[in-house]
Amino acid sequence: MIGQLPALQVVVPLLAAPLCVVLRNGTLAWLLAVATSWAALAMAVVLTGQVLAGGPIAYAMGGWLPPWGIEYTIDSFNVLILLIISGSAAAILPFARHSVADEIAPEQHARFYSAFLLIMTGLLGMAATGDVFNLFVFIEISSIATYAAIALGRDRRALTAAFNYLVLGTVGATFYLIGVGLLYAVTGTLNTADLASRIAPLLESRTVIVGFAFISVGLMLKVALFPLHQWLPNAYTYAPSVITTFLAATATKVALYSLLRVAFAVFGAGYVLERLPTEAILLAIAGTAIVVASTTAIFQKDLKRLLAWSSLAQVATIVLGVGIGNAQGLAGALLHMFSHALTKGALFMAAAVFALRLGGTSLERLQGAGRRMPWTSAALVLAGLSLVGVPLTASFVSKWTIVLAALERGWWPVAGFILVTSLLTLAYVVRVVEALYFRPSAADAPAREAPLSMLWPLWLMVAGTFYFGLNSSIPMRLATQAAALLLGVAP
Amino acid sequence: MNLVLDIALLALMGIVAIAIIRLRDLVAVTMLASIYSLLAATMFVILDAADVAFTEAAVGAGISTVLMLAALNLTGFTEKAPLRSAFVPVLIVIATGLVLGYGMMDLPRYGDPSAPIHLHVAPKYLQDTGPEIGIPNVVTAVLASYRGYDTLGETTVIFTAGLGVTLLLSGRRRRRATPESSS
Amino acid sequence: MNDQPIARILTKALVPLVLLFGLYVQVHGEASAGGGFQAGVILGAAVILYGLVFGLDAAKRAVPLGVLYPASGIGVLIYGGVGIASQMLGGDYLDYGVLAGDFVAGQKLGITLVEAGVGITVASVMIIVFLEFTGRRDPA
Amino acid sequence: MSLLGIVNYWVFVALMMLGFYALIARGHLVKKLVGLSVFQASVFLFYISLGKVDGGEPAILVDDPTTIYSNPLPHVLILTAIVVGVATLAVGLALAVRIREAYGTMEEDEITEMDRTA
Amino acid sequence: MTGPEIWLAATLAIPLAGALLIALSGDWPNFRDAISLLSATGLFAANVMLVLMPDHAGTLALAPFLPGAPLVLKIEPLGLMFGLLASGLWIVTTIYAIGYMRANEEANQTRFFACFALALASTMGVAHGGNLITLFVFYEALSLTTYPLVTHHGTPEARRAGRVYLGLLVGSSIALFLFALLWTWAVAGTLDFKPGGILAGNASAAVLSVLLLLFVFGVGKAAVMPLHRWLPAAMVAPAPVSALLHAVAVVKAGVFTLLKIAVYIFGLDLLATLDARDIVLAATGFTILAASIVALREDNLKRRLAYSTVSQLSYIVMATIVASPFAAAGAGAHLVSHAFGKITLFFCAGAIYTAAHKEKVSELNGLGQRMPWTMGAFALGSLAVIGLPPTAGFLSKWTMFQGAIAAGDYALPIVLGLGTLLSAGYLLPVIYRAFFLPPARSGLAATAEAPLPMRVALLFTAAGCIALFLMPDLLTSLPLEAIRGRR
Repeated sequence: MIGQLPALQVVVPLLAAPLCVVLRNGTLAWLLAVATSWAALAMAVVLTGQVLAGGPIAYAMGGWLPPWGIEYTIDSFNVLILLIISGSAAAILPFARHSVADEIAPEQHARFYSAFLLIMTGLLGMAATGDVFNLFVFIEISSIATYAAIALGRDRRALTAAFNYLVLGTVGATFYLIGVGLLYAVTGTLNTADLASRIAPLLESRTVIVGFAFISVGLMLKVALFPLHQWLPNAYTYAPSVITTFLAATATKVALYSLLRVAFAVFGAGYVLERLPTEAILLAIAGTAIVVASTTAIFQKDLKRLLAWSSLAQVATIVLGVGIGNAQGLAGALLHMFSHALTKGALFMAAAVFALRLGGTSLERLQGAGRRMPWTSAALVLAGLSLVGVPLTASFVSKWTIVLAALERGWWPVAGFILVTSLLTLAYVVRVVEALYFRPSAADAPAREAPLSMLWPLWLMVAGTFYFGLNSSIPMRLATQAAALLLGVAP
Repeated sequence: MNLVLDIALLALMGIVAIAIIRLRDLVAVTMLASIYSLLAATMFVILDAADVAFTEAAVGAGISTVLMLAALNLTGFTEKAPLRSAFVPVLIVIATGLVLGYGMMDLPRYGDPSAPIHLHVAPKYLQDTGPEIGIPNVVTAVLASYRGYDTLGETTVIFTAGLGVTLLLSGRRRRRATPESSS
Repeated sequence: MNDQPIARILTKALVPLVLLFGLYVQVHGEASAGGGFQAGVILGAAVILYGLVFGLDAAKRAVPLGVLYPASGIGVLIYGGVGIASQMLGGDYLDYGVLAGDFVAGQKLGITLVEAGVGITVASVMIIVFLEFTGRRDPA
Repeated sequence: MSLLGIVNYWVFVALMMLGFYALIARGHLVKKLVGLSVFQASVFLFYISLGKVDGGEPAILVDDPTTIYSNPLPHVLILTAIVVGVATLAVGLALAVRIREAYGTMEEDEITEMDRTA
Repeated sequence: MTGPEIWLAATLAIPLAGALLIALSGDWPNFRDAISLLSATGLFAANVMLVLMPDHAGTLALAPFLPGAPLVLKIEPLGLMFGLLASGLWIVTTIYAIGYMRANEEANQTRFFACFALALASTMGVAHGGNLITLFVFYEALSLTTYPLVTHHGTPEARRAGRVYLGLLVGSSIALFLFALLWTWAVAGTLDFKPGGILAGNASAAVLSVLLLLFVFGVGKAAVMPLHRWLPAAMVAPAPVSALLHAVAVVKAGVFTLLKIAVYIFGLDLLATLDARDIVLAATGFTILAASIVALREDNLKRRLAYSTVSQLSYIVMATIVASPFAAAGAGAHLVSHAFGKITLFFCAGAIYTAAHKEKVSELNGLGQRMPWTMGAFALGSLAVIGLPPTAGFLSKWTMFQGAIAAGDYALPIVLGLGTLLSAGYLLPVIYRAFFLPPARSGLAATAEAPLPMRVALLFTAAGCIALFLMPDLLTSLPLEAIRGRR
């Protein structure tokens, strides 16, 4: 059965989703979802072990060999993404119960968990697939479920946020589809590896260049890379807390993964980094995005919105790592995906707890919560430190790697830029800390610590950021291998 | 060659699309959208894509129209005159169109039997569907078997849509919490 | 429309025909244009037509939402279940060849099953979506 | 003449862009969704036209070995894409209905204004 | 685990466990304060045990951290000196703090003592950090754990001060220190502390000069102008914080870091060849004089002491950068002697605030009669900071002075002389006012000495200033051992 894992990794949550609807009972659906996410995590861990021991695994869906059938390829790059997705889900689903009970109408619970599993399925499929059209299908599974899930937020602005995301997201997906069509037209294949070999002699073709451009823009809309980020802040702010947490930990990163996969695996590092002005474009975009998004975050009055803007800046940091264009930078970018998933997951979990206990996440409501909800507040602060990139946290390791990559290329201004801009992060984290601990709370403020079922996943995430800050060997190994794989050099 | 028919159909589609943009009576727009789908379906037939034509007609002209009318029934039938300047969208659209048009200049000629897509992958489906799958409709064979996994995804998408619509519309209408004053 | 006798009679005659046509498209998709998806749409359309003419309540009595919701999931489960079954029988996921003794027979069986799954999901989702939209009253 | 073989692709591009324009320039939510449908339908047209072979037949196998079939793969892809499109449309319309209930309007400008002053 | 490993681990484990217990024991103040005292004593004992380890040898690997850059603790003479100093004074400060916090009825005392313990744990990491990355990690931790202590009162003023504090310390350390550290790693391929340094032969003189500047200004805790603003800002904190952290642990962590970098990253021989030294000498010279002048004009007692600290820190940096073994040993010695002098002064300032509610120098007239013990200790502390016998300050300044002359450097002696005059100028008037001017009419009548724990503490450290004068070997033996590279 071990050999079947690549398919089961995606199919198990895919089938659990309709099962939730069939079960109808919210509690049963929740139990099923939790079990599914843990099973998915277990599978991802086993796959990681296999990949680390024996290299990439190929799996032919339906037994049809590529390029005729759809192929799954699991290697050190996407196993990292699979870990991120299933790990986040495994921590968030147990956590979700109280928050969902508070925010979602009871008769919708089973459907809500079904939608959650569908988002997860879509993301896992995007990560696992080795077929560019199949990627489109899974993008849409996760997207459509996401649109509906975002709209379930209590504020009416959740609806408009979801609608805007639907429009922009569909434009992105359609652009991607156009790009795939162009590539298909000149090669006749949809399999990533096959596409790579058949596209090699055609790289100067106008069709291929434009195809690459459309794929990139389409996926960048999903990544929410500046200036295509407009949908994200409202979507993260108004979506149900659990959905925000899961999306923030995974969604944009998986989209970025897809972009990197297509760019490097199909077009090749030489084409992307040398033939096209990719480095300059990425550095310019990412640099602007980091400054704009971090500065905007400083002035936000709501914790979730602040964190949403921060996500934009962090994703831009990942892109910056890619833009440095060497193996070290790419490895740093992948590590940062991993560490940021842990960090943002923890931060939005804490925000979800505050939403539950305080009825909202505006900084004003958070005032004085440090005393009344000490565990949640402490977790928020610790995860905030990881966001800044303080040593001993996972983000420090990833930022360190990215800065070293810049120095390796002799780009010390870029190195300095990354360091200086992390101070902007410090500025908004300090604002949150001040609200929690150093401002008086309202007289009638409710005072209850979160239930244990929410605290342990939250602290698990926090512990994760510190564990991987102290011992980064496993993610480091995966990221270094994956970077070598993408750049086409032997690890 | 169906050149004349092609040109006539495409010209009609263009006219319908422009009318969709310009008209503000949304019932008319819905009908035009439905006509656009029917014209597209006709094109699909000309292009030998019978299954696609069938589906486009059923979905585009049928289901979509019913859904839109149902939605409009709940929301009202006219659009307000646009207030905003259309300058930026026009710019984006023209730029996108030009880039896309540029990219299409290196495509194989329309109908060219020696185009790469007719020489790679697809021939295997045409040759082997008979012996391997044993059914005459190659589209079904590819859809359900060779790329059956895509179709599982497609079915999941449909399920997701049903789920999403139910999530959004089935609950009793609750009064939404007023927006938090602080945020 | 409830008081239009002609429409009612026509519909009464039409709905079974449409249903029949839908079933034909479902089972005959292997040989000609059409398949589970198209069949599902047609089946759904038949119910929608019925609902439009005889009223939503009648349609809901004929196919209650309580049945439709699980049905929409069961279609996916059938499709995915065929994949699991082929894994159980030693093949890769969705490898229909192992489902029956003979490879080609297995393929045919698999395709028939998954098309049935598609049809069930599509038909039930079409009806669900229609009922959800029309069941929502215009805001007072 | 290769240019003539390209022109019809350009026509598809023009159609796509008309739909794209309705999507991004128009303020009414339903109108946007109609634009989206037109945009996508035109992309489908482009895909299907790629699969056409001169003198081809639909890919339903017949016993005559000299038959030329059009390429079935784009058809399969587009069948999936059409389904995805209608799924998106359904969810989008449901959202539009809910927005209308919550805001009393479906004009993007008015909604933006209401959110800004909220 | 071997003996050294156990005691190295204890230096972190004791204060961390203390912090945890303190956080959990918030409802029982006596229990909480007992734990504070117990951890302080335990920590000092652990550091004493480290000094007793044969050959001062031993390492403890904490975590793999980054490939090639693990977190390591290591016994090393300079670290022993700093560790002993900080942990020893923690005992005294805890006694003092218990008195202070209770007498002033401060809120959030549990958070206060927990963060205090965390700050000490960080200080121990800085002291015993076995390579530069470990040192950096704990250096950052020290900034973060002391931030809640600075912002303790939660007033708008305290929040503003906290932002300045964190902004300057973390800002400089990330933008400059970390940058220099990464650069060092990039050129040297290691961050280990090695006698003789790791940079020699790995980088051009220009790069080394840039690195030196990045380090000197990046280590913001050394408070070389213009990065000194955080220190006066930190004075909004309660007095025990100012005393232990902003006269000893935090500021000394800065100069200690620079000392370690000079000795083990650059190596004194390489350092002596760098042109950028002149810029640092100029900046520190300027800091000494400018800060002294500001202190002269500052009426708020704690802020006056803070500016005095700014100027004294620059002596240490300057003596380090002179890069002669003897001057560097003097730098190490001054690190200790100034700690004793300045902590005494801050203890006194806190006692004055507690007993008389006075914060300004101009309000202290006649206080000597009311609080003779406190003001007597203040006088002794002042002598130590100015550098007059019979206090340890005299010895350490003298060592720096001689070391600089021996190295043929005359800038330091001149600045040292001027600075000494200025420091007399801002400290002696305080004593003069207290003992020789009549009290203002608005009564000191009800004023008595501060509570006993506070008095015990400040007398103890004042006595320390004299004791170290009588046992000069205690001041210089460990720094000399480090610089001569025994082992």
